[in-house]
Amino acid sequence: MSTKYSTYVDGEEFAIAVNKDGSVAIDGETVSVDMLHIANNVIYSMIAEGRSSEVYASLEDGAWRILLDGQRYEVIVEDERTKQIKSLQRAAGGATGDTLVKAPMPGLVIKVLVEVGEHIAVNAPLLILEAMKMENEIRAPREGIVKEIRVEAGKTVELQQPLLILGDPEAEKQGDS
Amino acid sequence: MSTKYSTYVDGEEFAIAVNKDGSVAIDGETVSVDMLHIANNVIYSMIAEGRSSEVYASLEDGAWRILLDGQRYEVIVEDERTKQIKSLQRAAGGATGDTLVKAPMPGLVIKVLVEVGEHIAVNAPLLILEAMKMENEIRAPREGIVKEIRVEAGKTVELQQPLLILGDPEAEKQGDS
Amino acid sequence: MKESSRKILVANRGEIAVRVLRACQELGMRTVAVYSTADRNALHVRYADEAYLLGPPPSAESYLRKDKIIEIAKACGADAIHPGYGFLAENPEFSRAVTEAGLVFIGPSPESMRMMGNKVEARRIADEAGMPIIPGCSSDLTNDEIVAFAETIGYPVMVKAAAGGGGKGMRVVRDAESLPAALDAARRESTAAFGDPAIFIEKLVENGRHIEIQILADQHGNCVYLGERECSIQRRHQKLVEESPSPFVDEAMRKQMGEVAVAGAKRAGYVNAGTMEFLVDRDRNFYFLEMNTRLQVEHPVTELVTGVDIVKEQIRIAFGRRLRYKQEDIKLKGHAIEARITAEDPYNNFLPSIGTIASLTEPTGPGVRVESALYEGMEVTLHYDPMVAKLIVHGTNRANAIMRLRRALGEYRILGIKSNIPFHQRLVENWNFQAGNFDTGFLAANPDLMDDWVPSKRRTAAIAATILAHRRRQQALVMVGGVGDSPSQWKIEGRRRAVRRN
Amino acid sequence: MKESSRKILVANRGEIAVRVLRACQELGMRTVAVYSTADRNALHVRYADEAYLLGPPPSAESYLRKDKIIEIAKACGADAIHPGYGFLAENPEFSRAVTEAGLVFIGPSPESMRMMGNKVEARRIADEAGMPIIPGCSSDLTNDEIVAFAETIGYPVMVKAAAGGGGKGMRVVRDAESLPAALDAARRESTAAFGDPAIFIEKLVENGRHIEIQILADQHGNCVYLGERECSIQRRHQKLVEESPSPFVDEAMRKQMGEVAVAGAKRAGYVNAGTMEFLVDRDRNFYFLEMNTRLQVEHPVTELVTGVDIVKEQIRIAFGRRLRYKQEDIKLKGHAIEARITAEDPYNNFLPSIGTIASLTEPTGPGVRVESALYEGMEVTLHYDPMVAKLIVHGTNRANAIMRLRRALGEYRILGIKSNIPFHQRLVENWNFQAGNFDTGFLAANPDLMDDWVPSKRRTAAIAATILAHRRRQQALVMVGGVGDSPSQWKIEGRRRAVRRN
Repeated sequence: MSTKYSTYVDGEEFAIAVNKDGSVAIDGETVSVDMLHIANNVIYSMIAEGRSSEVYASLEDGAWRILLDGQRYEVIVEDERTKQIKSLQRAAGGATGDTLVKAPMPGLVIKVLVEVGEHIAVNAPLLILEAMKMENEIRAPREGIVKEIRVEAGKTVELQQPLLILGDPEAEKQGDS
Repeated sequence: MSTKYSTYVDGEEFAIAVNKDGSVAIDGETVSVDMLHIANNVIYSMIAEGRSSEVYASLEDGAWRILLDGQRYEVIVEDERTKQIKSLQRAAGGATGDTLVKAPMPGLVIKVLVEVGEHIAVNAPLLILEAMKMENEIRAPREGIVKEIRVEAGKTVELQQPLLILGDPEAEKQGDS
Repeated sequence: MKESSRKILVANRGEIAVRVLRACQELGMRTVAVYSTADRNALHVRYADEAYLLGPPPSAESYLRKDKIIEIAKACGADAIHPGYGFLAENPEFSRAVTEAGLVFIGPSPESMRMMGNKVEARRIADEAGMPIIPGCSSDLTNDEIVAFAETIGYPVMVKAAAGGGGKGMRVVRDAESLPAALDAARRESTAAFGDPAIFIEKLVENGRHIEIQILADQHGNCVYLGERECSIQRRHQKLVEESPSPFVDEAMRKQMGEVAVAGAKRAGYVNAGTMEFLVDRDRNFYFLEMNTRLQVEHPVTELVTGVDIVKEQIRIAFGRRLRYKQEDIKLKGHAIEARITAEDPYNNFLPSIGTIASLTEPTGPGVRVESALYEGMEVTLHYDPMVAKLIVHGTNRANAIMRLRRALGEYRILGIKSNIPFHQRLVENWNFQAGNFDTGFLAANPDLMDDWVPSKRRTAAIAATILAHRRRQQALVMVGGVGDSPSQWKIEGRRRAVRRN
Repeated sequence: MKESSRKILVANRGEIAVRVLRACQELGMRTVAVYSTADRNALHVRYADEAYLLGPPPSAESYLRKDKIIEIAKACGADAIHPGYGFLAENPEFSRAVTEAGLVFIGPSPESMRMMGNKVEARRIADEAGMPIIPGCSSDLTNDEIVAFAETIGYPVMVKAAAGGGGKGMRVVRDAESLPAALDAARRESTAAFGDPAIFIEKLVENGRHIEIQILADQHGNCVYLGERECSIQRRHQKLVEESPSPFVDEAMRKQMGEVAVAGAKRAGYVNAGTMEFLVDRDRNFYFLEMNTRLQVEHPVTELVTGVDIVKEQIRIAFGRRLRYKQEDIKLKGHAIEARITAEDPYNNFLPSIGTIASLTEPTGPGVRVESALYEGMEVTLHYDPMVAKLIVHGTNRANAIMRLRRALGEYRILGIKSNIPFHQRLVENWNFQAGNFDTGFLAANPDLMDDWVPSKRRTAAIAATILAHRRRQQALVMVGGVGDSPSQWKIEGRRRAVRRN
């Protein structure tokens, strides 16, 4: 018996089964894995088929932050049941396609560069936030439609304060149709 | 109001009062002290009358181990009540003058160099312990009379296993008289 | 007075304060730190022999409090003040006030600082000293006058703040339409950063390299140059990587640049450590840009190739000692590269990242030097500059240094904040960087260096995370409740959807 | 074959395994670690690209398993094996077996290793090559024969193990009465350490200095010396501090020693990195002691003053490349000192200390290099050598290097075990050490360096501990129960009583 997971690394999906003997099957290939905790709650050493990796791992907001050789990866691990529930929910519709853009740092909103209803591309500038005496552009994490803007120029914002909401362009189209 | 302590640093005694306002009186002199915890349960920063010190502190076996500029200090802090009880107990007699010498590492006892009843000086070699393929002399932490030997040549010992007991030479004399 | 009985106050914070404190300690001198309440636990406070509170976190109420710093220095019996870089390092009034208080200021005189610190006046002196300069205007023009001047030199132009450095206020403008807005923004930034709205414009030298010459001058008229630093890897006019020697400079050019730098310093009556910045075009013509009248962030690369401890020399010079080096003693050995480590997210437009350092492992071993303000448990806040550390490597040649930098970056582990280490890791793999083919437009021309990329270890990350998730699931009786109970369900959804579309 | 596609297996552990892995990584080579179960979490395992288990903790079942190491190397496709120092580094059968398995051994040939590895035979070769040697006997004598030989050379004599090094088995004997017991003890130690009871004696040169010459020789007949290392600061014949250059050696003596070292290496047909150890008497006469046919613990001091990366050169040489340096390229710049950091209690007769590393802060900044196997959470056990790290500093001259070492030692924080850092701190304050006045008898003549001392910060320690105890008392409702409930009441009593008597 094994437990099956769908694992998303920065978006890319892997089908992984963890076997009773501790080995792992990834996309069909079985890999022996020896994973030990080292220190500090976050540092692990993993040896998989002889390949040695120092892994820094922490679970934040439902996603695993993995640091390997100084590179950061965001990993979401879903088991079968969670996956099924989500897929059912998605079939039933719902605002799951919305993305809330939050302030990555406290600062002063200098200018808002978009309007509600605007269709913007990924990486498009959304607003300018001044912090550390520098003007920083906040960009779109994904393509989408600006559904709501919650701040205005001249206002200060706190860390993680919601700035605006990006809606799914396809969902919008469906809603319009 | 202040709380009074007798503090022994590697033997040397300091009379210290901690005042309500957080300042400290040491041997009569008042010192303003700002002490903050930094990290890791053991790291502190202390600024006393402008003098800044990074302090690593942990409480082990009733003694504070303090690391300052890489130097280690053993500090025993006694409050008034504890001190009184101990002094009463000492007046009533008791084996408080005995020192238990324990194995500082696991190893093999190669040779015992002293006999029961022997009066030995501080730093006198007590026995030879082999560990890490080297022969190590275990020396007397203080002057004293060998009261009891708990190991013999050829035996292996565990870390912290009692090796022998050193008695107080003066106490012995009193006992004899 | 015996040097070892001297006491030095360091009027700064962060890695540079620690750097200067170490130099003082190695000279046997006693040390004094000053700090804002945000820095009570900072390394420089714990490192110094004495530490005194300046005030609340904002710089204007702490590290820029000239009066309070001098008052503390006098009260604790300090002999001298080292200003580090930034804050009061290029403030002539501070230099003067320190001296008038009977203390030694470890830096240039207020006169030469004022002269060379103002970019416009410095251009005039450089011109007089025979250095080539780029056409530009003075800093007392109105916006309309600047727009008119721009027509006479032609576009593109560079907008600059007359005071200060660090890229603040700088902007490239390519047409007349954009100029007025850029001038406004630059004045805003310059006012916020330096309390001075004065700006000016210069003709933009495109695809130039930023190369600078380190000089040391004593009070007895001796002045040497310590070779050059290549600082062209910049983002928004902020240096990210510096090296020495420059892969673009040969022995003859080094000598030529070094000699005009020394000539300029002498003309300004300059004493102590300083840097002449040049813009070098593709044909190896070099133009004076500005002088930094202080220690530079990137001074360690020069130290590693010359063997000269610039901070110790600064202190010796300030106490009236003669330079220990003649020009012929200065030989560059090997190659050094510095990577500035900032609390910024390279995958998200270099936005500053804040948080508590949960775990820290700094690289070490052969040829690696770390200058850092980081420690486990440290709070990285928005009060000060996001540069939290510097990684500097030294190798027998440039290729060895790059491979060593690559190795050291792979060892660096900072948990709790996002850092720009992944950016540096991509940079060292870039063939043009490896070949030395770059100028100040390099990052703008290679935006992929700052994008998300597909690193090679996704599969490893997937296995590691899955095993940890599996263990957590085994431990917990009930794992996930209903959907939507996680605070970042939206984010997770967004990420997964982003994939599906690919 | 392109160097960057090569794969190297490092048959070692601890700081030296990490050192070698870093060199491979900087050469762009892939890396393989091997480990015992005690080292599953060790830095070298986590640092390498691949890692394979050798066996249980005892060296004989893990790091000395020649067969298993070669089997792993072949199975994973490694091209070469680097043995580090210790373990199999000076084992001619291993060198031979590696070569016979079709792999490259990064070290000398089995023939020259055997020749120079046996101290008695090495003395013969040195003698033939014209090097001065100390009178001594061969290693095939019985105890009685050795006693008789001792009469012919006179006391004091030095007892030595024919195999191996590191001070194991070495003893000074001052009279005929003590000799038999010393011979027995030396044979016991040598058997335990090297599996070989063969010992011999030499006339003791008293108050000698231990000075050694680093050489590098390629497969094409080129051989250079990289200056000397001063290694006289020893305790029980184990080096504690090494430096380069030696304060005792001038240019002429360096050249003379270097040239005989190269002559000896050439006579032995020696290839790769090696060290000729000499004993130098007060009149600057030097005598060949032995050759180490491997990388030395103290190689970094030579790297810092010459700029040569000895480990990278070892690898290049093993793959048949020519030496990149001619003798005239080798120039000593500045001064370097290494302090070996061991898990030993200097206040308690240097007894090994074990435990878990609770907190670790390594020194950094200008001129500081740390080679370390330590990490937070590490278990320091008795299975292997107590040397856990090395602190190496580089300064413009010896005085600067000492001040820098002093600064770096003050920054070093290891919690969870006792280390010999306080010993080093006392040493750098010692005037005779500072003046360069010492020989191998220095520590024996200055036992105060290893005693408890009265450091200057007792008062600070008292205040800190009292405040912490006070806070703990405030937090707890009931603090101390009756007397005697603390496990170490005896120790506490003993300590307090010790005071009262003063």
